[in-house]
Amino acid sequence: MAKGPYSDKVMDHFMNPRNMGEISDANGIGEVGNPACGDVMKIFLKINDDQVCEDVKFKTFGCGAAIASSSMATELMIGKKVEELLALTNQAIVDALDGLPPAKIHCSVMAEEAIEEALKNYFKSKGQDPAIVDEMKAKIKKEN
Amino acid sequence: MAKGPYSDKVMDHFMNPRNMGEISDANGIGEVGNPACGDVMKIFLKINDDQVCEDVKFKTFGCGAAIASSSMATELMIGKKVEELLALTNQAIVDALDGLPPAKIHCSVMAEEAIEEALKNYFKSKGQDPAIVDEMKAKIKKEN
Amino acid sequence: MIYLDNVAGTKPDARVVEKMLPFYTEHYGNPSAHFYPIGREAFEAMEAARGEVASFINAKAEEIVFTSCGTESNNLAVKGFLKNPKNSGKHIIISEIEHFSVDTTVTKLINDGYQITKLKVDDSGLVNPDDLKKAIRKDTALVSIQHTNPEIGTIQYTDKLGAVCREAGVTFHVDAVAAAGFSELDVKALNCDMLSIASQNFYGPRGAAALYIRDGVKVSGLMDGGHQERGYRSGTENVPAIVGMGEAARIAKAEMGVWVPELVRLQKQLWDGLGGMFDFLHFTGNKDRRRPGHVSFWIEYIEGESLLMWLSLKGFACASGSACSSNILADDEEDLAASYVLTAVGVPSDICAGSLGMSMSKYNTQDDIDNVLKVMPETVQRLCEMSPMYNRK
Amino acid sequence: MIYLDNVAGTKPDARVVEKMLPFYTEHYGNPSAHFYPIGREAFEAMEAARGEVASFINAKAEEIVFTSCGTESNNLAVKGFLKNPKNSGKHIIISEIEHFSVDTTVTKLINDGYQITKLKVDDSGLVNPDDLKKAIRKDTALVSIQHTNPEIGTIQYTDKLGAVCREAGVTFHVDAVAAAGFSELDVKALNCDMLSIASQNFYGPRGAAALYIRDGVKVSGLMDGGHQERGYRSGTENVPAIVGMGEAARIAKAEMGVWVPELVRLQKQLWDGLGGMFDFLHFTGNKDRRRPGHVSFWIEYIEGESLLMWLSLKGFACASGSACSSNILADDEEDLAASYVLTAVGVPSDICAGSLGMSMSKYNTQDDIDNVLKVMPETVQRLCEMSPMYNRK
Ligand SMILES: Cc1ncc(COP(=O)(O)O)c(C=O)c1O
Ligand SMILES: Cc1ncc(COP(=O)(O)O)c(C=O)c1O
Repeated sequence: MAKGPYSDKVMDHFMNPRNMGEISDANGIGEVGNPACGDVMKIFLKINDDQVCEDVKFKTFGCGAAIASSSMATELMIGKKVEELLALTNQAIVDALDGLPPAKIHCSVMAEEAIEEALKNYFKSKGQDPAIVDEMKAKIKKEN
Repeated sequence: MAKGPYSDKVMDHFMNPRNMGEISDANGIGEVGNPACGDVMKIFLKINDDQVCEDVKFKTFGCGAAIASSSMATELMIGKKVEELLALTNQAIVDALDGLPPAKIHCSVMAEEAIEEALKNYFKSKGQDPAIVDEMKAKIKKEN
Repeated sequence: MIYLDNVAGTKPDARVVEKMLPFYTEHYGNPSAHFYPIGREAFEAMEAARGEVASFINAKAEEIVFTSCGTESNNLAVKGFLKNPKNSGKHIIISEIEHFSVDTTVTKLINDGYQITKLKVDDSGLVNPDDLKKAIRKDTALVSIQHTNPEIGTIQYTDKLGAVCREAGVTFHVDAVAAAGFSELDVKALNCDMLSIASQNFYGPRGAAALYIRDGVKVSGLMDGGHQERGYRSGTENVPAIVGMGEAARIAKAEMGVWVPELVRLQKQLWDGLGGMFDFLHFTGNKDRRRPGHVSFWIEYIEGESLLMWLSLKGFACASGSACSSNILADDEEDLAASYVLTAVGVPSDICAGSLGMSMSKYNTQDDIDNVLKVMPETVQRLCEMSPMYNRK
Repeated sequence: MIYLDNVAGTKPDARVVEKMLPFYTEHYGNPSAHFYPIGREAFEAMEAARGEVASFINAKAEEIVFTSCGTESNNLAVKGFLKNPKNSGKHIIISEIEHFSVDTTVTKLINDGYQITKLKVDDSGLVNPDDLKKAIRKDTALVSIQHTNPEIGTIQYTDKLGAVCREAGVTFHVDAVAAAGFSELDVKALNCDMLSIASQNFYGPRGAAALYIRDGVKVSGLMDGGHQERGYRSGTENVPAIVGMGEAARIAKAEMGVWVPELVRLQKQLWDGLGGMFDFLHFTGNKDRRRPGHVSFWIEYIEGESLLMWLSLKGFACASGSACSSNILADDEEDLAASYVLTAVGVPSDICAGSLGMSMSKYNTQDDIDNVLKVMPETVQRLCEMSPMYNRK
């Protein structure tokens, strides 16, 4: 069978998505996208007291790349500290997936944005200013 | 073998031209066309005292249609009276050849013109005004 | 693999391939070379094919111009017609749901000073002939409306649209690329002046298509050169493909009466089966006036590409939107914009992201349809479970 | 039938046909359909072919656009380049002896305000690079000069012409349709920006051709539609023919080194044989810089078509003038005008009416040439006897 436009990794995550589902007691949920654009990505986080991502789940409405990006993102997230989550770029997701077609790069960007959104809500739920996420992101960017 | 653009009759006259050659004692010779246009047709007539075409020969430089038109014209001419020769239209030649491609109709016209030219020279050789040919032609046209 | 994307091209009939083969191996002559047998053979085979194609659509052989694809036929019909000095008028009418090869072509003509009216379609994809009548102006040069839409399967009232054009004295082009082999095409009954068909859509090979140009209609060639196809289309003729198209036309004319009713039967089964399965599956296009064997729909909560991919993994080849437009290799996501056809028929873009098309050919069987109907529930279920929107219900 | 009109198209290599066949019978998918195997297979085969064609002319795969014929490649190169908003300049330079698909295309552009310079050629058909240098103006947009002339066989100093264009910063298109498979084509060595080749001229099938567009050169598509070939050429791709072209390119690259020297050898024999036969036979084109296996000439007192017909009757397929232009089916005799190529190389039209071309392929043998040389004297003699001009000598 001839290979499709997606890498084997993408196909694997599309067919066998990791961490698909919801977390009923999530303490950070991020949703980005809208159906008119063809993608909605929702990420459920469970961050423990040590600021470590103990559990993560996703639900995605979207193309193969969107599903694989979400799935891969969750794999890269588990066990990571909040700062590390924020340091997770869309490029890291693309690389972990062995690449995405140019027209589908935006799916990985959505995954990065969903993580950001989920963390903002996590801080909010802790009573902190979600703007802290933007600051941390900016700092990480600067360091690189 | 697939048929070419020419009818079987044209091909027959191309391959086996009738009356090809010259008449050394011709009393009417007509030459029309020029090589730049791709055709030269020369007709040699021998008209006897009863004004009957006793012999006719041709030489032609030209395409298949030109050669076949000349050959067919000579066949139609032998034994005919001068008036009949002048009544011989290019259409009669085309019909006798079972048709010619539209772009090649001019070859049959050349044959008609060559006959006319030869007859003019015939009258000239008899000391008559060659304009008689034009008059006769005009008359024949009118009658039809 | 069960092939259900026949609107993107059908499998060539074995008789077509058999007929083509000698034109690669023996009769390889140039049909412009009239003076030796292998040239003349090629020419005569091409002219025989022209006759078959003409008879397939009830035209005369001289009214058929061979091109390389449906897109070229459509471009020739529109641009070639407008380019001809005999034709005037700066207004063009098309529908909202034309194929790219008409829509883009016409839209670009705005730069050359043309005004374009794109007729609305109803929610089943139909153009109302009265709307066409109202839209025709004094300076209308050309009306181009497709016969069958490849994405939603709807068949226009082409004959009526043609009658409106005739009455108004306006030239009418019909893009019948998605219709040939599936609907009877009679250029006289359709009242059309030009009509495009492409061989690969009715069991012929890729690489051959035709434009019917009614006797008297003036069209200028788009490709300049050796004056082949009486100047309508310069360039070495693709003889084997043209021969194949001729054979495909002959077969279609003779056998459509057998395969079309069967396609209608299978289509009804698929339609009814899917319709009874989920209440959040929405069919697109007109239920009655549609391409035989064509079923298209969208499913709430589910994005088109992922459904397409799952079906492919399970062994079904289907279409997401128009096959010609699934542009995953595009350089940027702009090119992945939502289908204008779906928008035109009023599919709500906030809950629909892509439709799915299943289009059968004469090679599809009862088993194929049974199998699709078997895998659909589990596939849809799986994607629903993954969808953040499904739970909300 | 001994086929000596290979400039009008070669017999496809058996390996080419074998490679194509499965794309009619099995891999009939639409290459735009990336999400199921038979679509993807078609796509990948097409891309592999692109790679072969690219490597054949020392280009990158992304620089190859597939079209349907050489004429389309030439039209795309000229009109598509000029149409692109990035390119300006209203002056075009070609030679006097371009193929119709360049000559007519460019000539028609006069109506759009372009000025055309047609460079003279010497009596062997060569363009002088210095003349090109002088002809280039500040507003020169494009230079298009063929590599090999199909009618008289002459091969230009393409690399030098290209160097002149490079130095002047002008885009250079090369019509190499009559060259591919017969001369080595290296787009870098030729200093060209665009280059046209057609599959049927190097043992590939009809229906596939290519335009090389150097990375960075801006060309707009001529056919609007589904954005295939990255927008350079919309329309369903002729996958089998493209696959065949790829295989033909692979074979040519690997095996030209074998067949070209043999063609040169046979050509020399034919040339010398004919030259020694009649003192009123005149060769056309350049003796040294010519297409391997190509011999062309005219004979005083003899008209081209009648010679062609006689040779055909004796079993030889040759060309009278350019194959693409032998237009016996034209509606009027205007279309049968004398070859502008012959006029350009100074053949006197008052004693020459048509030339004859014999162009060999790798399938021609020593026997073929011996046979031609055997029948020529009697054939020429026969026609001379019939000619009213011969006697005059
Ligand atoms: C209605 C319609 N028109 C035109 C085309 C374009 O034809 P082609 O793909 O042969 O260029 C298609 C393609 O499927 C089509 O469905
Ligand atoms: C030099 C040259 N250019 C262009 C063409 C046209 O190519 P095609 O016949 O594939 O359209 C030909 C045809 O033989 C040719 O010889």
